[in-house]
Amino acid sequence: MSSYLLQAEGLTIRGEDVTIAPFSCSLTPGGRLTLLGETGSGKSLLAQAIMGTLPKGLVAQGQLVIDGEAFDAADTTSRRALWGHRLALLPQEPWHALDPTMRAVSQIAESHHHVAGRDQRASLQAAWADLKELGLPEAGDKLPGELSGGMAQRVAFAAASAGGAPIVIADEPTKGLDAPRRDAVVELLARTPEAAGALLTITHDIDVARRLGGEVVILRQGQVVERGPAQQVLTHPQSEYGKRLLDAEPSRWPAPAPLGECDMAAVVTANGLAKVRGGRELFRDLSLTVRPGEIVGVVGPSGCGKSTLGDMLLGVTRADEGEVRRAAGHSLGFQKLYQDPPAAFSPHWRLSRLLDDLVRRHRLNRSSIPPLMARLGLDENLLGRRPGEISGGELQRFAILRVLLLNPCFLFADEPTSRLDPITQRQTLALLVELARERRCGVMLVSHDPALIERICDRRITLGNESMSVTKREREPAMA
Amino acid sequence: DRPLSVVAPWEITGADPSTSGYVYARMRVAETLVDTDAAGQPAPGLAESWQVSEDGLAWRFALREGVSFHDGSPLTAQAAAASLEHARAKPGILDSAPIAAIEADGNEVVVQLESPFAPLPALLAHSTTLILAPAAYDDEGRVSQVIGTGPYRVESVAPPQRLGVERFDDYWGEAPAIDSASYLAVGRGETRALMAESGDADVVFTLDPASQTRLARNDRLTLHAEPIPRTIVFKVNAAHPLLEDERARQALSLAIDREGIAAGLLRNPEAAAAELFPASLGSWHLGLDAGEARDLERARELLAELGWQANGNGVLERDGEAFELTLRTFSDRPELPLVATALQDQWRELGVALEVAVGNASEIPSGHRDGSLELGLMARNYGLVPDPLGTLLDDFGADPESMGGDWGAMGWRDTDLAGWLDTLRQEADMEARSELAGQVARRLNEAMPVVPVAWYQQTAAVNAELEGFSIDPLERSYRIDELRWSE
Amino acid sequence: MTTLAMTPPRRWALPALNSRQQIGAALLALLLAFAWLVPWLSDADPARQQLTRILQWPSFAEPLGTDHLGRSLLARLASAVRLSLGMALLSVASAAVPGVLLGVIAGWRGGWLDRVLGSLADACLALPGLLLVLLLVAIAPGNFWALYVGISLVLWIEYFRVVRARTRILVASPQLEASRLLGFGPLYLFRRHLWPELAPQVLTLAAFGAASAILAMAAMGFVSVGLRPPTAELGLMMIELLPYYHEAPWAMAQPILVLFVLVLSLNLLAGRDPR
Amino acid sequence: MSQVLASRTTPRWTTGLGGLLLQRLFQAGLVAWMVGTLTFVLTRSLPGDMAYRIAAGRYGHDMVNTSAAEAVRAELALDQPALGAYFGWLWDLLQFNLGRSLVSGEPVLAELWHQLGHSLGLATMAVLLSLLLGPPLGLIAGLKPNGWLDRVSEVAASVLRALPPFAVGLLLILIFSVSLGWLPAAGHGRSAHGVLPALTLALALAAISSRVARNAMADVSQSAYYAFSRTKGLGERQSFLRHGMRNAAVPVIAYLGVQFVYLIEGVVVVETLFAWPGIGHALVHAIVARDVPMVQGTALVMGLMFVVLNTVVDLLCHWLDPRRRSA
Ligand SMILES: Nc1ncnc2c1ncn2[C@@H]1O[C@H](COP(=O)(O)OP(=O)(O)OP(=O)(O)O)[C@@H](O)[C@H]1O
Ligand SMILES: Nc1ncnc2c1ncn2[C@@H]1O[C@H](COP(=O)(O)OP(=O)(O)OP(=O)(O)O)[C@@H](O)[C@H]1O
Ligand SMILES: [Mg+2]
Ligand SMILES: [Mg+2]
Repeated sequence: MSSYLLQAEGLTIRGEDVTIAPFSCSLTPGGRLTLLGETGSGKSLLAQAIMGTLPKGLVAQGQLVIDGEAFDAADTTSRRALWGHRLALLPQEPWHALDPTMRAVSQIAESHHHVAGRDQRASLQAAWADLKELGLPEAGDKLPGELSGGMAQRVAFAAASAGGAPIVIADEPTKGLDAPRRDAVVELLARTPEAAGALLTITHDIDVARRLGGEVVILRQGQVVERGPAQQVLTHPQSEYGKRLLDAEPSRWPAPAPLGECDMAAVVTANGLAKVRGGRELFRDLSLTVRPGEIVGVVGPSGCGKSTLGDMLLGVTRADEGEVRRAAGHSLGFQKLYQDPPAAFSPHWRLSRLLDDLVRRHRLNRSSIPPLMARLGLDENLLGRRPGEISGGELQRFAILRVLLLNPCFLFADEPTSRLDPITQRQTLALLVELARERRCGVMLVSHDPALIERICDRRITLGNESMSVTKREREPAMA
Repeated sequence: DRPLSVVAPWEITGADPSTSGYVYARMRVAETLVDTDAAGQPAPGLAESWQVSEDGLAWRFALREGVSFHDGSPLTAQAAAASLEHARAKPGILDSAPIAAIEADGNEVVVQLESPFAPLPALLAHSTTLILAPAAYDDEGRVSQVIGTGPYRVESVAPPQRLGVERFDDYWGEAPAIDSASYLAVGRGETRALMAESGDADVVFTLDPASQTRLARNDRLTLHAEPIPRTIVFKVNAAHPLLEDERARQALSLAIDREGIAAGLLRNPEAAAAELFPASLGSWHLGLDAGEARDLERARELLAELGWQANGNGVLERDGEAFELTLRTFSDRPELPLVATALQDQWRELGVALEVAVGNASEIPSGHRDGSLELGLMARNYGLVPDPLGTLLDDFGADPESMGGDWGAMGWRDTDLAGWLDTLRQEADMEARSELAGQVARRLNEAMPVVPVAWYQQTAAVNAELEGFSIDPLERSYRIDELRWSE
Repeated sequence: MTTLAMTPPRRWALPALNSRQQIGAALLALLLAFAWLVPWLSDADPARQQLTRILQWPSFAEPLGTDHLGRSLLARLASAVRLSLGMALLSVASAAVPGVLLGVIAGWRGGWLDRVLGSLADACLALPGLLLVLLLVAIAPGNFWALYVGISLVLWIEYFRVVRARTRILVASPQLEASRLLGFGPLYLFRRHLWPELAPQVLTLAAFGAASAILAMAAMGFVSVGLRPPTAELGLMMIELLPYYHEAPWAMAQPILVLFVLVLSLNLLAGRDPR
Repeated sequence: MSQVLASRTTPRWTTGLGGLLLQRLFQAGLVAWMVGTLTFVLTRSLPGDMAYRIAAGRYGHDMVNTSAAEAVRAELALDQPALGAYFGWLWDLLQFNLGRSLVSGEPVLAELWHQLGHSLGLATMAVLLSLLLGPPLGLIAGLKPNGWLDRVSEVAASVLRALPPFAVGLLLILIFSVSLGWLPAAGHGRSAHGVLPALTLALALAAISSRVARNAMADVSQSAYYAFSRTKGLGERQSFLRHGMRNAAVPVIAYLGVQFVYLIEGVVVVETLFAWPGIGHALVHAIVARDVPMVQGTALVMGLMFVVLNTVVDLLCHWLDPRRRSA
């Protein structure tokens, strides 16, 4: 038994209408365990239960052995001493996890200094080295509020892993990262088991699971539906859900119905946009149009200004130069899905209250809500909770529900499905495409998954990389 | 040579005797031409003797020999006259005397009057007439520092609260035993009492009634109390339609529970005052009993005679007009608002609705001037100088054409009384004077242009290790030069 | 299936109180009950004096004892609570409402408006509050209104500053942006986004603000300003009874105790359970 | 609908440190003018005869009468038109001349100098003491909202806030002077004299600042970044020092600037109770005696003190919260 670095026996989590069934796992030095599964199936809660950081109202039960020491899962305080030194957790919401008043590099350096015990100078050097390794040399001097989603993700990763803990739990470490960055992070994650540590990863990216190897567990509605070596589970899943999960990888999606001929006026037109942020020029002389019903994909490395572009189109952020024209007559027609869903909600109110507010404000038809919720796979129970009390994926779908109720004519979807499992992702995007077509809503979709963009977008805009160049490529040339 | 620390409520406004002379006089820094004796009668001070001319128009004050100021300069008639001239230029006690000129003549200071004024020496005992050295005045005639002739000299002064003095070795009189002393102005009675208890102060003046019993039980302190010629009175606007009739004023007076106020509020049953002048003022005192001065029934009758009838709310009414009055008072003396509150309730029983307005002391004279004052509650000092006549002349004898004295009668005049006062002003014969004094007191007590409520007493808590302490009933001096530390 | 989502929550339902708030509400209710029931149950006159029965220890006839003029402390305290509570709440409201409003406006609009309002607040802050209060009292002597208004003229800045600083950060947050895009107006944004974040600080300030107003009255009384016998007011009662702190400490303790209960109950009411 | 978005730049001087100082300097001037004008207008519109008031202030209530008032009126030329007096004051102010006190006849500046020194000493000591007492307690209480320390400190803060300053001062004198004999009861001159008045003020200040700190800390301690700093492995102490204090300090310090409102109210009481010759005490006397130059001077000095103080507070916040710098 003591040869295990991390072992959980009959770990259960209970709370008000939440039950995560007994979960067991054992990780030897060098072991890797990857949790896949439906959003809201309890992956994050399991990670938190192991750490001992479950939110109020939820309790864990079961036995844990961490690095040879036995713990009672219900006793949350006993594991504190392990944090950072032997047990590291990369939280799911990096933007929230960073101190808003401290520069990125200091947040990493302090881990080196106080956890790993390096001296001040060495810590700072190590922090800069980490940033460079993660492709963020310019982010060190920024405050979290000035980082893009993917940048924050990596900074948090560096800060969490600087202590050199042998057991690492990473909750969706690669969401919001483009392929090269994702691979780099996977490589970094893999170093832990290589150095005889143990790695527990939660991800929706089957590719990541495949690369990491080791054992894979597929969860659904708080139950383990399948587990086994990655090789086997990810190629020949036994369970029906596992099969569906693999089938739902974007690369296997069928292409959507093509956008028919369309001669309606553009919903958004931008001309000669330029923007400088944090001393860096993001784009110059950028022009684009989005037509009703059209789905435009935006790709580009993390931090290249995708979110910024969307904000400029919506009029939330000013452009330094250039102009944006939005179709008239749709005061509520311009909507946004946030990259970081918790940030877009007031944490103080129940979802039912927020939904009700919206219905009242715009005199919406209540009867349209339940079918839409069903299509988004949202359970009614969730409405009784506050935004902080549901999973990231659930909240994102709730955000989609909110937006769709308003019948937008232009939707800027900033990585709307990066927190969703492939099946839900596919359903959700299919729904989005369908509605876009049906309601003639132009969608600008940001994603890091080229395959996904490839599948569902009518057109793709690639934003530049470090060279600051802006390229624009039309996939389907025939668009009047 | 342990320093002495004196604490009292009064703040130091500056260096000028007209504003802060009392502090310098009490701390024995500066002296006046005339002093007082144990009985409170004028006695030689810096002037060894004085004489008045036959016509009563010229007073000659012969100065004491061998007196020097703290700066070493000798006391001359010139210096004394200059000091008095300076005092006369400022508002102060000398305003009440008809002074024509003050001159130096050899070793004598000569005061020329326009009309005879018997109580002049008494005025020259007041602290606004302190004699200061010529060097005390700057070019513009401001007092820049206090250079007096007293047994103590100023060592440090930090207005508004602190004054430090040390012994002046060339003092003409007996040298004091204590080397140095400090004066601290502490406004709150509670703090003063606590300072006495904690030993931070050796002599604490003016104790609040509530702490006196507590301090009396303290072994390390001795408590002293002395009646002083200061009286809590309220003046009445006798021209006011409700108060015109003598009977209305008498009714108000009869409704006052003086003994209750004295025992309950002032914690001194002796303080109940049925007349204006306390026993220390000799022939001015009539010896009336405060208990008999209360008669609620009689008060009701008097008002009924005047046509006042109680309405539904218990308030008196006449021709649809309610008996409503406003009493102005001030809080410089903390007991005044309390007494006002007591009066309010006692008159309410009579059916008089009284509004109490606590404000600034100056609102009484200014209300008197503009006629808006109805009732004013105050503490009147009839012993500002050894002879109350000066004050009375101001209060009741002032020329009848104006409305009366700022702190005295308002809208009231009595030719007899004015005549008596005028006689007193010129009369020097003691017998006749005391006869007249009694007459004045009696008349005032009947007509009630000013109604007495209670008498004051000066109190002090003194460190038990101090010997030789006594209270000056005229509050001219703290007598610190007579104090000694016991062995 | 449309049960949960579609039963619209009642709009102005009483806010659910947590246990702390319940205690606070109970205390406040107790205080109010005391103030309004006493004149019902006892006919003691708060101004009636009995100079022979001063500073008497509580007894059956006088449940709270008598004061330095022999007046019933029970009657006086009840009447003081009625006056002070109303005035204190009034002054808190007249400070908090403009303070919060202007703070939100300044933090929200930013730019020149923010600078102008900020300068105004700083300048008001720099005007010695005491001076304003003293002058107002001198202009309208014996008028409690003037005093309390003067006090709230000084206190609004507190709210303004706290609210402005917080609003400035919140306004830039995605949660507000999201709701704005969804078509909600400023009122909604304030109610759902700003207020929950601002409330703990604002309510804490308000709870103390009520005490500040009453204590400012006491402070004025201490320097003998604003007295108007025989009105019973909590702050003035404290100062009236101060000289008798040694003889009758229980008498002076009474208005202080009442104020303490008031502060504590408001504080408890202000406190929210952590999320 | 079309919308043209043009770039907008703000002039440099309105931002950054230099801008802040410049703005404050301008504000100081504004405050000086406002305070002076307002006090002038208000004191002029006060009911009652000024000459009588001044005479009462000068000569005491035994000696104030009409002739004293008339003498004062003549001496001070109180009959001159208000506008002239106002511009005279303004002109003098431009030359840093605050005039002479109507009561004592001393130059206002000299009197203020004496009093301000005492008040500043007292206030500084009080603020330092309150900083030692209030915020630390609040921060620790905020770490565990609703913990026992939080409850106890809440009740303690309510008690302290409900106690009028004179009651606190009295209690302190009773304990430390009368019973223990450690410190002098009242007076001034030695530094020991300042301890009790400063403590009296500090307790009331600490009551509120502890709650403000507690609220700020409770917010921080429940935030995801605070949780992350702990799971990172910083430990309670380091998390508290590096992330808790830092983030909670901003609202606390911002509040400190405002808190001085309470200080002023307390100062009057405390100065009177402890016989401390301070500016609050002087202001009350000046207003009572209608000593207009003194009122104006005192108010002016107090106002400028606030400006300085707020500048310091702003600078501190600036330094603590880098978001403000870039915003
Ligand atoms: N604080 C909470 N209180 C009550 N229920 C919660 C709370 N947090 C999460 N839940 C519920 O627990 C379930 C599991 O949540 P969890 O966050 O573990 O999901 P997940 O598997 O990580 O999903 P995702 O992939 O979307 O992040 C969800 O149904 C969620 O609604
Ligand atoms: N408020 C801000 N102030 C200054 N710089 C900012 C701010 N927000 C973002 N930036 C910078 O602007 C650049 C673009 O950010 P943006 O969020 O648009 O990137 P993105 O393409 O959406 O990246 P990601 O895929 O990681 O979300 C980044 O370099 C970021 O550091
Ligand atoms: Mg999750
Ligand atoms: Mg982005």
